This record gives sequence, structure tokens and C-alpha cells, in this order.
Amino acid sequence: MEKYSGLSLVKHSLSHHENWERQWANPTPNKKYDIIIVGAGGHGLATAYYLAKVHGITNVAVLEKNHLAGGNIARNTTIVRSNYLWDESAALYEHSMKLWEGLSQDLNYNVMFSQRGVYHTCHTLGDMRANERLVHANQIQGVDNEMLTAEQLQKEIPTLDCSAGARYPIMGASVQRRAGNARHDAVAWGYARAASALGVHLIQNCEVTGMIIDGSNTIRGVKTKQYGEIRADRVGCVAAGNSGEMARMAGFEMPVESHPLQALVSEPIKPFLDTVVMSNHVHGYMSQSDKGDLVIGAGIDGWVGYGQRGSYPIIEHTIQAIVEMFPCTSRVRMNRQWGGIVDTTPDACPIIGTTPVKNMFMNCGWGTGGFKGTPGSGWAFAETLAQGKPGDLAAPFSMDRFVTGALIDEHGAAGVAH
Amino acid sequence: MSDITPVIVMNDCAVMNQFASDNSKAESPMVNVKWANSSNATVFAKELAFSGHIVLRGKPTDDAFMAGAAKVLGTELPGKLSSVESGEYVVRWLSPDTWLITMPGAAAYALETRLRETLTGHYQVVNESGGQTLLVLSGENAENVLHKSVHYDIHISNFPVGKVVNTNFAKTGCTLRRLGEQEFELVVRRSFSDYVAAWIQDAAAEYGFAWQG
Amino acid sequence: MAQVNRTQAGGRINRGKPLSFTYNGKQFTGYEGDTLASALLANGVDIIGRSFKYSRPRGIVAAGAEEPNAVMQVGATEATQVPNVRATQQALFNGLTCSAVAGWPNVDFDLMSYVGKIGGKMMPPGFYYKTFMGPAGMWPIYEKYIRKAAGLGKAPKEKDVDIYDAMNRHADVVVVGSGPAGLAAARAAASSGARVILADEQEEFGGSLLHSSETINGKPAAEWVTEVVAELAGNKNVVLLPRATVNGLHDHNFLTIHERLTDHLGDRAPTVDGVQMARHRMHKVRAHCVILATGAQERPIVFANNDVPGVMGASAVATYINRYGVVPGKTLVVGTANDDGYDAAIAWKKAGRDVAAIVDSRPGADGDRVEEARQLGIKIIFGSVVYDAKGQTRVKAAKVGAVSPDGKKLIGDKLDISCDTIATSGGWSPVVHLSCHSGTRPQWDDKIIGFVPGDCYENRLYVGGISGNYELGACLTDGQAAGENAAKSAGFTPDTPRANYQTKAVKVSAPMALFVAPHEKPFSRAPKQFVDYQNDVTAGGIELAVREGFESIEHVKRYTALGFGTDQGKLGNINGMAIAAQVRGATIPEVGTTVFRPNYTPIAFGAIAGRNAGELFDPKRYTAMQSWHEANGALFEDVGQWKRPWYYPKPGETMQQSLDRECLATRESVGILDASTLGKIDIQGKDAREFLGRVYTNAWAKLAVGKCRYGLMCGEDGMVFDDGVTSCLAENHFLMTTTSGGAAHVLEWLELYHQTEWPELEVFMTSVTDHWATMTISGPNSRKLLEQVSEGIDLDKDAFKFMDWRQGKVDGIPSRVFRISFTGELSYEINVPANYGLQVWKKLMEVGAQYNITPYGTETMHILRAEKGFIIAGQDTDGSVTPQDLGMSWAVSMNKPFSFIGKRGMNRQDPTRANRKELVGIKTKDPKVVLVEGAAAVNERNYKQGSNVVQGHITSSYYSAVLGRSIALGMIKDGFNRMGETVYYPTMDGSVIEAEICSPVFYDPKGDRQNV
Amino acid sequence: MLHIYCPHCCEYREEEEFHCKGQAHIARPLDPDNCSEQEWANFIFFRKNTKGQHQELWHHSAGCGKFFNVSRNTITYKIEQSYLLGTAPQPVLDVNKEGKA
Ligand SMILES: Cc1cc2nc3c(=O)[nH]c(=O)nc-3n(C[C@H](O)[C@H](O)[C@H](O)COP(=O)(O)OP(=O)(O)OC[C@H]3O[C@@H](n4cnc5c(N)ncnc54)[C@H](O)[C@@H]3O)c2cc1C
Ligand SMILES: NC(=O)c1ccc[n+]([C@@H]2O[C@H](COP(=O)([O-])OP(=O)(O)OC[C@H]3O[C@@H](n4cnc5c(N)ncnc54)[C@H](O)[C@@H]3O)[C@@H](O)[C@H]2O)c1
Ligand SMILES: Cc1cc2nc3c(=O)[nH]c(=O)nc-3n(C[C@H](O)[C@H](O)[C@H](O)COP(=O)(O)O)c2cc1C
Ligand SMILES: [Zn+2]
Repeated sequence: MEKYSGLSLVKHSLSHHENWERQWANPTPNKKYDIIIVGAGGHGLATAYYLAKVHGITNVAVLEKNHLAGGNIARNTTIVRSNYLWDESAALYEHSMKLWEGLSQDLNYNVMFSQRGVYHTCHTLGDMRANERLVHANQIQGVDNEMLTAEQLQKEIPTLDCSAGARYPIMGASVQRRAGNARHDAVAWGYARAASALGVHLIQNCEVTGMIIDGSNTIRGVKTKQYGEIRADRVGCVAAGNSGEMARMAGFEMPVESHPLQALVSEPIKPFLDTVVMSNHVHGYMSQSDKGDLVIGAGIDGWVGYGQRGSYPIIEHTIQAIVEMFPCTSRVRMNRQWGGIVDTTPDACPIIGTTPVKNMFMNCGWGTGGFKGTPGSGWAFAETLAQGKPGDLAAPFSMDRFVTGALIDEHGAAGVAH
Repeated sequence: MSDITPVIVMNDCAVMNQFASDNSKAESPMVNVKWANSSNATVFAKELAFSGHIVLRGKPTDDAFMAGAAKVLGTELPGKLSSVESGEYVVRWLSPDTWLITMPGAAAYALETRLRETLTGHYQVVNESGGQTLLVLSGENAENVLHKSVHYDIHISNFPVGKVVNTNFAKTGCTLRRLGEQEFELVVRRSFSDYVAAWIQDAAAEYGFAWQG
Repeated sequence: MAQVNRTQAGGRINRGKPLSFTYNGKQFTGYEGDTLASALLANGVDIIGRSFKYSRPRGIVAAGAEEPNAVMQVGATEATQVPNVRATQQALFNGLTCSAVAGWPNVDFDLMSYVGKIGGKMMPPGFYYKTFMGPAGMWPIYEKYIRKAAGLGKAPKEKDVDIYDAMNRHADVVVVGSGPAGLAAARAAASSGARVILADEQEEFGGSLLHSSETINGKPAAEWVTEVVAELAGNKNVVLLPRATVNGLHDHNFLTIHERLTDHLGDRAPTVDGVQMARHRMHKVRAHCVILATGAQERPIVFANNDVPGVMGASAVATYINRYGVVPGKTLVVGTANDDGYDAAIAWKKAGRDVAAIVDSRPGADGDRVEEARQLGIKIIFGSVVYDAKGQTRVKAAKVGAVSPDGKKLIGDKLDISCDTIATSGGWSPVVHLSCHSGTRPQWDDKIIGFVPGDCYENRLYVGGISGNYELGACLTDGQAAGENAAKSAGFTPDTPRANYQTKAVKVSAPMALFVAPHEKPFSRAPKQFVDYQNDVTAGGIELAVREGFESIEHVKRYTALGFGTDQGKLGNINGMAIAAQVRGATIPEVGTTVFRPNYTPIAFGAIAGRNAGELFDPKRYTAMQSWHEANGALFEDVGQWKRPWYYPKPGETMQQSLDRECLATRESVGILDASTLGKIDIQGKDAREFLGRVYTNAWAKLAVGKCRYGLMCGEDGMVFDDGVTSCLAENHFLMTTTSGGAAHVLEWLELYHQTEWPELEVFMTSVTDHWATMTISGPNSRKLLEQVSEGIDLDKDAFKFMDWRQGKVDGIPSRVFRISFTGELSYEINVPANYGLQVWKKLMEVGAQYNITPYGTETMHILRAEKGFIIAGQDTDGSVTPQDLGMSWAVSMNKPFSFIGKRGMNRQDPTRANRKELVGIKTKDPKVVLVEGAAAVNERNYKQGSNVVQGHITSSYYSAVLGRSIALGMIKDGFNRMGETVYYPTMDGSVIEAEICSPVFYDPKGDRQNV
Repeated sequence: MLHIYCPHCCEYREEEEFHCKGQAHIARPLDPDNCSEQEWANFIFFRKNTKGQHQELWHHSAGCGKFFNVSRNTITYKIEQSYLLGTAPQPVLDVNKEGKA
């Protein structure tokens, strides 16, 4: 893999940038792999990378029905944090956070991970309680998170309305200072490039249409629209919004529903907000990208939808919330809205692990908040696929918890969709 | 101590005259609204305070219920999305098994008892008189104010005089009825009435608004 | 300053109405009818901005929504600043103040351009992914500078002084676009009596007819426009929306139309008769049929240095001359691949200025306009292209070369033609954007060399330019047919006879597909050939992206930022796709488009929020006693949408002092609480009891008339979600109460089960939350107080027992009184119809004065109930707690015949395992220390950070005045078995609070006080 | 924004008047106490999550307060029909997953 650096840019500029290598190869698929990963989103690509890097397994194909990294990884609001409530999730997301902190260097790809702080504003006593609970739990779990008063918050974010006159006046906030955001596409491309360099096959425009399952209920490979059957010893599905389809192909149901989740951006403006602010109560969140657009997460629609678009009232409510929180944005203009398909679970936590079909594994259910989990998810799923069973990080996230009742309810921490 | 008030039970339900013999200190839901009046108003509002509101529920497939209600009200219960007026009663369809009947406040108890005397079988009568109020909106721009407030199609071709719908009103709900070409009636929940009043005044400001107290 | 580029006559401007405006601090004059762009061009302003990445000077290139360069900061005061206003869409008004959004120290002389020139070579697409990675930890510093450089205009620093509005509308037919196709459609549809909305983003209706020289029925097209618009305005079924952009065409034919009500009038919306007008209005429209008549936008031809000011679209040039009376230069060269480019030259020549040449890539052409140009003596060079421009801050010359018939290679002769303006036309791109908003993909049409709308199931019609139909006569007749069909589909019958439209046929020669003019050098080495001006995306950049593996057009978009700008690539996208196709050796349809999404053009946040801002952001719900609470100094707590009194501080009191006072007064004498917000549901029917037994965890079969009972509600997973007291009013009549925040949810829950699972149960439920005003009097003197104000109720302790209810009068008002207690004291909950709430409350206060009756708020209520160990659903529970976890097995009746909601769930493996977290009391070792709610417990003072260390958390915590110490409730793993054990609560300052696990009932454990 | 026909009001109304309550036709097991853990989990959590023609339960919460079913294509969002509880959807002829006939 060619090393990227400022120097390499200078060098290539001398030859008019005509000699840059492809960032990833476009191989034709083999007949058989050790492991097939379905879905070249952030999580699928990260899984492939860690399989190759950590576990030395490189006879791996990632099958993607469209171009790689065009699903939710291409359409999320890029918030990264690890201040989750329960031990199991805090451990998973914090593991992810640690990987984020070295990711650009590890991948030799600048993913622009920016630890500019993520603030959760509190508008009611209930909010205060929930955030105090989070902050205190996180302290014990070893995850940074702290409370601020409304006055402290106002100093740190001058454009936020912390006045008593607001409909839901801000009473305080929690902030995780190591949290922030990252350049979503770069994360996927960085993983793709690094995985490809380690020998993983990234097969784009290869749609999985069925699972090959033998009489002993063991998976033997997948059927694809473009390349027919491709065999593998193990199959890991990381298809995010389409995970329900994966299950259907394999003949089982999951505690997952796919809903539209929307987001929008303003036109680019001069620096306005250099942190991430979210309000569960007023129900909106916002950050400003390095290009200058305000990136705003909207809500989730209440119905199943695979159209990558949702309903307008969701956008309306979101903008109302943003104007309520940041009155100075009223004359700023909204440029574009879009949607993704998020796979939600009843407890707002992912499902990682085995399935009713032997050697078929699932990593899904990251719902509205899996971007931050990309490195950790890939790491934990790679371990699961390599060993044939989940490791310590992934184990609590088995699908079985919905049968036993051992849910890990992160609705409070997940709050607004992000 | 005075005599113990017995609970009147009719059809295994407790009934109670909820209209005080002295109504002089009562406050309607909109009592605290501050109305700003414009001199060249084209939107007018007034509250029909202290009306009696009775919710009647029963199955439309229950002939005895339908007939009994008709007998008491002097009119058939209106079918979907419609209303009828009968003497002092205005009867509005709210859902396939729910009607709202309004009348002068003091008459609610009599209606409740008459219904319970007449009806048999499965039904519900609930007094809601304190929980909601009637607001009448009129004037040449009343329709525009409603355009700003409800997403229901209130064009006269779709929403003729007498039609009733339950729908969203800004960020709350309302039961809306057309009284005339330019006259509408809203059933507003008590706790939302300040909000509704503020919303209407704000929406009507550009047309000139006046309160017909 | 003189308007150097203004023609002597012509155009749709009002020369009698000069308007002055300020650009970059300098004052200029334009006319009514100008856009900001036409006024700037009239004044000879060349540079209106600097490019984003390379800081190259940029000028106006287009005349409409597709303009990428002329985005301005507009606003005369801080509060009225608007970033990124497209000058081509901003009507000029007197006093308009604007400036360029880029350029330091100013746009004309920009130091950053040197950085751009030198650094530009090192800034290919995606360069930032390849650098700024080391040394580790430096990224935040690089990022700071990158952020500083980013962004176009700036947000105001002050709150908006304007207001916004929205209207909901319904229409049988919505016509988008008011060119010939749209007007003909609207007219035909309206003739049928259908409700029609016609929206156009421009200041005036007419679309392309406003600058056309064609005729309709023998009259200049613009005259026909005036007539039709007047006719439509006179039809009361038609809503005309000028200055109204249809920004989104959503599912099921829902449109969002953004009307700029006052942007053409001034810096901020005017006040009329003392009433502040709204600045913008959103129309939210549900349409039976949508007719898209959005026309087409001209596609420029990409060539080297095509961003030098003076390079423009040919149709834009024609528009500026014909519509605004502005010739934006002295000497023109046209580069075209079709007849339309000739329009610019013809208009230019007729305006009396020089046309140096028309450079036509086609080997020859014989259309009417080609002939007209010939006749005007304009030099036409066939088989050639403009492949490069000379000049820095304004075009100096066009480099022209002969081109191969396929347009791919330069062949043979080259020459430089001096000029200051180069206008190009590469053909037309139908404005398909709206047709794609609900998921439909556009389809490539080789005949028209452009994408047209794809098929979808919705009732939509496409007419005129959008469907690739550029011929005026056909636009009119097709528009008419579409209008008729749309009306018919909505059940209307169009007028007969139909209108008859006569136009002069224009002979058009076949256009050629040319997207980028070949250069002597390849894309990578040629001077920059800009595709997307706003994001500085070049042909070379697209080629590089493809070379690096970003082959999908979506990858190209994301790697190069093609189409990411405020113009959303209206001008550049198709050229970008064509270049990507060329580089990949694929066809344009193979490459496809990126996704068009709302908004068509950007909209102010304020306009989307509408009037749901400030006070009206969310309803505030009040009880009947609100005015009293306000008058008596209450502070309020937000509970759902309710405003509830939180506590009532006396002057000079701290919060804790108020709470101590309120608590003690209640425990010692009598306190009063406004409990009206509790959800209340009236339940009637012979199966009401059975129904209660199914939805509550405990038993209801034996609850006698006159009695009340506490109940817990669980989900099917066995987790508690609400609780409350339900009273048996009569054998088949119950009054259920719910939490204030849960009321709506509970009613929906009950209806869900009744309607879907147990419709056979004869039960009806109706919310009576708002009907009853509820006031709780609580404390040892509450009975005495009640005695003095009530009639008809035997208050004797044995006649009216704890958990009984009685009917009577309070202050003469019919009421129901419930002897239930959330404080542990002797308590009565008085319910009166809400119209009498305030009256009764006042009476209680008046009579209670002798007992020092003390109003208390939610906080005191919480303290008093916590002293008794009573839970609050939603505070002491979080959706993961069973009744058993709460120590409330007593409220679960496992033996009921029907398997109640929650039973199976709470009997699953995990809810029944040992070592679950359980609700216990927590007493700090130091009684003065009050734990923070949310504090987490650990087993050792010197705990080790990590997983499985947290033992539980504090759910409720207060200082108890009556106990003289702090008290808390909290979840603790295996808590019931750990009474008396010590746990530790680390605080955020590093100290650790030691506490003991105890019973959750801190006060009056036997319950004597409520039973007196 | 969806435009939904309420079979009780017999009118189309805006989506904002409704709440979607998820997959339709999930009956509560008649004997919960004797359900296996998996059967109970299937009832409360496991869903078809259909991509294509999907039947779901809606509540006309701001309107008539009635529940009813909707058959909707989850890709195109086209609603084929609204129908009353306790009835089955009319078969939709030849509609493939993309919603094209
Ligand atoms: C609007 C929005 C905002 C969000 N904001 C945040 C945020 O701020 N922070 C955060 O942490 N998370 C956020 N998320 C969530 C986050 O984006 C997702 O959880 C995460 O990206 C999912 O993992 P992924 O990247 O692997 O998914 P995807 O990128 O969706 O990858 C799944 C891939 O599987 C492919 N696939 C599907 N079916 C098949 C098939 N049959 N054959 C082959 N391939 C197939 C898809 O094409 C896709 O490429 C947001 C999501 C959305 C939609
Ligand atoms: N000579 C040619 O080859 C050629 C090429 C293109 C167009 N034309 C002319 O264009 C005409 C085509 O007529 P037409 O009626 O299809 O288009 P038009 O261009 O005359 O009118 C389209 C109108 O739609 C408006 N519009 C576009 N998107 C909008 C939106 N989202 N919201 C609100 N308004 C929007 C535009 O501002 C414009 O006013 C022909 O008559 C022809 O004269 C000619
Ligand atoms: C963090 C982030 C920032 C974005 N910024 C912009 C932007 O500035 N301009 C823009 O046009 N789109 C922006 N987009 C949206 C994309 O154009 C696109 O809509 C999104 O990736 C979804 O893809 P789709 O619209 O092709 O389905 C942004 C997307 C993300 C996730
Ligand atoms: Zn209905």
C-alpha cells in the first residue's frame, strides 16, 4: 500500500497526479472464500480489515450490492462518542473510541476524527437525572463524561440559547470531551483501502440474493445476482438496514425493524459551532462540518421504510428544535435533506453473534447510532467470525437476549437518533 | 354536618350533577387569555363558555342503543363526520362509536340521566363539560387562519356546513365543525386553550383580529 | 455610478424607478425589475466572489436557480444577515446591502488566490485524506485552520427579527413552473373548476417567455402571459404563488412550496398597520395531480479556464439582454453545440454590441436562428470549439480550435479571438429534480441529450422542457392536454372548446452532444477545466477520482464534492457525469445520476419552523389553578407539556428552605397540591373489571364500589411503565388515574388492547383528564379543613376510610373526594369539574389559613412520597424494572385466571434470575450529605474502573426535613438481600460517599399516619 | 408525508394524524403462560420487517381513535389499501417488490 503523506502529495503533484494508485482493487470473485462478509458499509469493511490484520485471515470477500460505502455510512451525521449507560455497551463503544483515537494513523488515511466534544443538554429534572446517571456510571466504567451548569455551557457555546426564556430552558448539560465526529466517507474508504491492501476481495455490484444452507442447517455460501453462487465456510452479514432481508433469506426472523432516519445540512457558513450539541428533550442535534455546513440529525419515522427517505414533518420538527436551541440559525438556509435505512432493535443496542443457521453470523441493529461503533463493531465481529463464536465484547449482544429478556436498554442514552 | 350525599347509580354507573347551583365563580378555560383587538378585524372569535359537553359512546350496530339515543336527543345520531342540531343539543360524530353532545351547561345532567334511563346494554356517558370549551371563529379570513392551523382540507366542497372532523390543530388536536361559509367551531381541550388562543391570535394578526367576548 | 452595461431600451425593468444598493461598501443603482445579479452586471461588476478552494476570481454565469458563483451575504443589520443569497434570485430593492462572501482582503484583490495558485497543485480531490495525519495529535490544529477557511457567508449573531408563516393547502392540480407549458396547463385545468395552484420561483410568471422573442397568437409571448395570468387571477379556484419555489415533491403528492413574501421589499419584512408581516410562507400542499412544467436549464460546455469572469451561459446572456436590458460585456464569442447558443449572439448584436464569432462544434447548421445570425452578419465558425480562455479577472480572448466530428479531439487550426465575454451552450438539462424527490430515478434520453423524469406510480404529469420538449407550440398544446387530463383525473370536466394556440414554427437544426471541449493537453495537464464552480471540481479531478477507484458516480460526487454546493450541481452535474463516463469508457446512462433531493433551492430554517418558534414552539398546558400559582410565586417544572408548580419560594428563601417549609407544614398541619395533571380515564361497561384485571398486574375482581386501589401497569415484557390509583365508582364504572406524562400513552395502550385483542369485552374508555381539577390536601389537619368546606360527606374515619372515595360538595361544588395518599399523611384528593377548580382551591386556601395551609409543588410531593418509599414510574423505573425488582410483588396477582399483560414477560429467564438490581433505600453515613440523583454505587471505596463494577444507581434523593437527614432510593444488585451493607458512591470531584442499604420506607413504616 | 385512508372516517388524512404501531396481524398468544420463551419473544420482539408489500397496524390517534390495517409497499411507500381489523388484505395482483405492476 502506497504511503500517504504531505510528501507524497508534493511528489505526485510533479507528475500531475497521474500516478496515484487505485485505493482498492476491483477483483472478480473467487468461487470460494474462508469468510464472506455481506455488506461493504463501514462495519463490513472494518470487519474485513480486522479479520486480515488482527486474525491473519485474508481469504475473505466483502460482497456489496451497490458501490461500497453507499449505505448508512454515507449518510450519517458522524457523531462519535462512547458515553453509553450500561456496562456492556459502554465497554463496546469505549473500545471503539480507543480505536478511533489511532485510526488515521492505523489506516494511513486521514479520517478527520475530531474530538471536539459532544454535549447533551438537559431541559427537565428527568434529563438532569438521566445525565447524572450516565456521567456517574461512565466515571466508574472509565469513560470520560462530565456535567456542566447552564452558565458553564453558555460560555462554551455562545450561540446556544441557555436563557431562562426558552420554552424548555436548559438546566445543565453533560459533555464527553473525547467525543466528536469524523469524516464518514473517509472511514469507509480508509478501511476499504487497508483491507484491500491486505488481500481482502472487495466485490462491488454484487448483490446477495440468497443463502446456501445445507441439510444440517449449516451455511455453505451465498447466491448473488451478478456472480451466481459464492461459497464460504462462514458468512457474516453486516447489511445494516437490509439485515431483515438477510434473515429472511436464511429463513428466520429477527427482533429488528428497518426505519427511515433522516438528516439534513445547511448551506456552508463561516464557523458557527465548533462542538456537537444534542438535546433529547427539544429533540434535535447539530454540529458543523469542516466544510462549513451545519449537519443536523432528524428523527426516525415510525414505520418500516426502505426508501432512504422519510416524512416531511420529521424535518419540520427537527428544524423547529434547532431554531429553538440556536435562534441565530433562523436566517441560515437548509440545503439538502436525505434519509437512511436504520435497523432498530427493541433495546437500541446492536445484535452481534450467532444465528439459528450454523456458521452464519449477524452484526446488525446498530440503528441510529452505529457510525461511532464502526471500528469496535468491526473488531468484535472479526473476532466472532475468526473464532466462530463471540468474544467477551460481543457476547452480551447476542440475539438470544430478546428471548431470555436480558436486554441492554440504551433508549435513554440513545435519545435523539444519532 | 349536612346529610350524606348518596351516589346516584344508574345502569351500574355513578352519575352526578356536575353543574353547580351557583355558577357565578366558575371560570371557563379561556378566562385568562389576553385578547388584543384590532379595529379593522376580519377574523373574529368568541367562546361559548360553560356549555355542557357530554360524550356518548355506543355501538352503531346496536339498534337499541341507536334508537334509544335518537329518542332522547330527538334526532338520529349523526353518521360519520357529520353533526345534527336538535333543540338545545348539538350532536357531533367523533368516531364510529363516539358522539359529542353540547348544550347549555345546566342541561347536561338532565341529558345524562335521560340517556341512562333510556339506554340499555353497553354504552358510556361521560360529562366533559369542564375539560373542553367551544370556540367560534368567523370572518372573511377565518378560513386562512385555519389554513395555518389544521392540515385538513377545509374547502367548502370537502368540508361543508355541518361537517365535523377530529384533526390536529397546530401542535394539539381539535374537533372542527363548519357552522357557516365563514364560520367554524372548535372544540378545544381546556389545558391547551391558552396555547390555542395564542396561536390563533398570532395567525390572525395579519388579517386583524377581534374578540367578541 | 453609471450603468455601463444597460441598454438604451427594452427589457422588463422599470426605468422610471431607480433603486440604489450597496455591494462591498460601494453604492450602485439599478431598476425595479432587476435581480441583484442583473443590477451588478448592468454596473459592470465582474468579480462577485472567489472560489472555495483556489480562491480564483469568479463572475456571474447564469440568470436563475442554477447560478453557482454569485452567492452573497445580504443584510443591512446584524439581525437581518442572510448568508449565501443567490444574486440571480434576489429581486433588487432600494437599500439592498450585500457583499461577496469570500476574498481577503477583498474579492478583487485576494491574497488567498496566491495560496490557491501555488498550493492548488497539491490540492487534488481528496488531498486531505492523504495528509495532516502526522505528527500524531496535530490534527486539531490543522483542523482549526481548515475550518477557518471553510464556509461561504456567515450566520447572523443576533436572533431573527422576522417571523415566518405556513399554510396547509389542498389542490386538485398543482402546476409547478409558469412557462408556456405550465401556464397552458394551469389554464386548462382551472377552466374545469378544479382547484389549481400555480407556483413559480421567479418574481413574475412567464418562465422563458419573459425573455423570448416568439409570438403566441400573433402577439409577443409576454403579452400572452399577462393575459393568462390575469385570467387565472380572476378565478377563485386558483391560487397563484409567484416567488414560490417548490422545494420538495414528497410521497403521495405532498409538496412544500416556499414563498418569499417580502424578500423583494426590503431588508426585513415590513410592518403594515402595526402588524409585523411574515418574511416567508411555506405552503404545504396535498395535490391530487402534480404537473411538473419546470423547464430546462442550459448546460455550459466545459473548457480550460472556463471560470474566468466573462464566461457565461448563452441563454443567460440572452436573458440578461432581453429581460433586463443588460449586455454583460463588449465583445462576445459564443461557443455552442446547438441553435440556442445563437440567441445570445443575435440579442447581443441587436443590442448594438460586437459579436466576434459564433463557434459551433457542428460541421454545419441551417436552423432559422442560424440563418438570422448569418443575416445579421455574425461570423460563424463551424466544426470548432472554444477550448480555453485567456484572461485573469476578465476574459481577454477565446482560444478556438477545430474539433473532430465526434467532439473528442482538437484537429488542425487554432486561433485566439479577442473578446471579453464567452457564452456557451452545450444543450439543455430538463429540470427533473422534483420528479426524483420521492425515489424515482431519471432516464437518459439520447434524442434530447439529457435526463427526463422516470416512471412512478404517483399521479404526475411532465410537460414542456422537463420532458425534453423545447418547441413553444408543443409546450402549449401539451401543457393544455396535461391540464385537462389532470383535471379529469380529479373528476372535473375541462372547458370546451379548447383554447387554440398559434405559434410560428421555428426550424431547428440538430444539436450535437458536447459536454467538454477537448484541449491540447489531457485533463490532468490542461489548465483547470471547471465542472462544478462552487466546489472547484475540475475535469482533471473527476478523472483522478475515477483513476483512484472512485468509479461510481456517487463515489465521484463524494470524493470530489461534485454537486455538493448550494446550487446542488444544477449547472455541473450532467457534465461531470459525462466526463466520468468518458474517463470510464462508459455511456452516460451507465454512469447514471446522483440523487436529487429536497431542497430544490435552499430555504431559511425560520421558514421551515414557521410560527412554531419561541412561545409557540410547544404547547404549554395549564391547569385551572394556573393563575393562582403564578400570582403566588410558584416556580414551574416542565412535566411533558404541562407546567406544574415545582415549589413556592417565599421572598429570601433558598430552594431547600422552601422545600423544608412545605414538607414540614404538610407533615405537621396541612399542605395542598395541584394534582390536576394526573391522567384520568373514565371506564364504563360490564367488562370494565375484567379489562382492568388484564391491563393491571394486580386483582380487581373484588374491588368494592366506593373503594380505590393502586395498580401497576407493565408491558408484555413484564417491565413497569405506569402506575396509578383506580377507583370503583359503581359496579361497572371506574376512574383510572395515570402519571401526568403517561396519560396519552396509557389511553392509547388501553384502546390498542381493547380494539385489537379483546374487542368482545364490553368496555368504553374516555379521557377526563382535563375535566377534573384535582387538589390534594394532605396532613393531619386535612380532615378538619375538609369538614369546614364540604357537605354531604361523612368524614368520620371509619365511615370514610383510607382508600375510599365519597361524593359530596366542596365549597358548594359537586365533587368526588378520594381518600388516597401519596404522602403517607391523612390525605384527600378533591376532584371538581375544572370550571370550578380555582374557586374551590381559593376556598381551601381561605379556610385553611387557620391551619397555615401551605401550597406545595412537585418537589415536595416527591420528597414526601420518597420518605414513604413510594415509587414514581419513570423516575424510579426506567423500562428495565419488574414489579418484583421494585419490591412490589404485593401488587402482582399471579393467580388471576387471565394471563395479564406483563405476566409472561416477568416470568422469563432474565427477569426471574437472582442478583437483579432491586429498589432499596439508601442512607448516607453522613446524614447531611444528599446524594445526587443518578449517582452510581460501587462495593469498595477504592474500586477499580471497568465493567461489572457499577452496583446500581440512585433514582431519587432528597433532604428530608422531618427526618433531619438525607434519604434516597436506588437500585442495587441483589439489594433485598443486602440490607445494612455499605455501598459507596463516587462523586465527580473524586471523593466517595459512603452509604447504607436500608428499607425504602423511611418514615412511618407502619403507615399509621394515613390511617388516622 | 404519507396520505392515509382511514377506513373508519372513510377519508384520506395526513400522516400526522396517525401513529404506526408496527407489523399487523400479530395475535397475542392465547395461553401465554404455556408459551415457550421463544414463542413469547416472537410475539413481542421478532418481526418480518418486510421489504416490499407489508401489512401494518395504524392508529388514527388524532382522528377517530380507531386502529386499522394498512398494506403498504415499504420500498415505494405506495399504499395499496387500508382495511379493518379482523379482515385480511385483498390480494394485490402482480405487484413485485419494487411496486411496479
Ligand atoms: C441519517 C442518519 C444519521 C446517523 N447518524 C449517526 C451518528 O451521528 N452517529 C452514529 O454513530 N451513527 C449514526 N447513524 C447510524 C450509522 O450510520 C449506522 O449505524 C452505521 O453506518 C451502520 O453500519 P454500516 O456502515 O455498516 O451500514 P451501511 O453503510 O448501511 O452498510 C450496509 C451495506 O450492506 C449492503 N447490502 C445490503 N443488502 C445487501 C445485499 N443483499 N447484498 C450485498 N450487499 C448488501 C448495503 O448496500 C450497504 O452498503 C446514522 C444513520 C443515519 C441514516
Ligand atoms: N430553444 C430551445 O431549444 C429551448 C430550450 C429550452 C427551453 N426553451 C424554451 O422553454 C420553453 C419550455 O417551456 P417550459 O414551460 O417547459 O419551461 P420554462 O423554462 O419556460 O418555465 C419553467 C419555469 O419553472 C420555474 N421553475 C423551475 N423549477 C421550479 C421549482 N422547483 N419551483 C418553482 N418554479 C420552478 C422556472 O423558474 C421557470 O419559470 C419553451 O417554450 C422554449 O421556448 C427553449
Ligand atoms: C456528514 C454529511 C455532510 C453532508 N454535507 C453535504 C453538503 O454539504 N452538501 C450536500 O449537497 N450534501 C451533503 N451531504 C448529503 C449527501 O449529498 C447525500 O445526500 C447523502 O450522503 C445521502 O446520499 P443520497 O442523497 O445520495 O442518497 C452530507 C452528508 C453527510 C452524511
Ligand atoms: Zn379515522
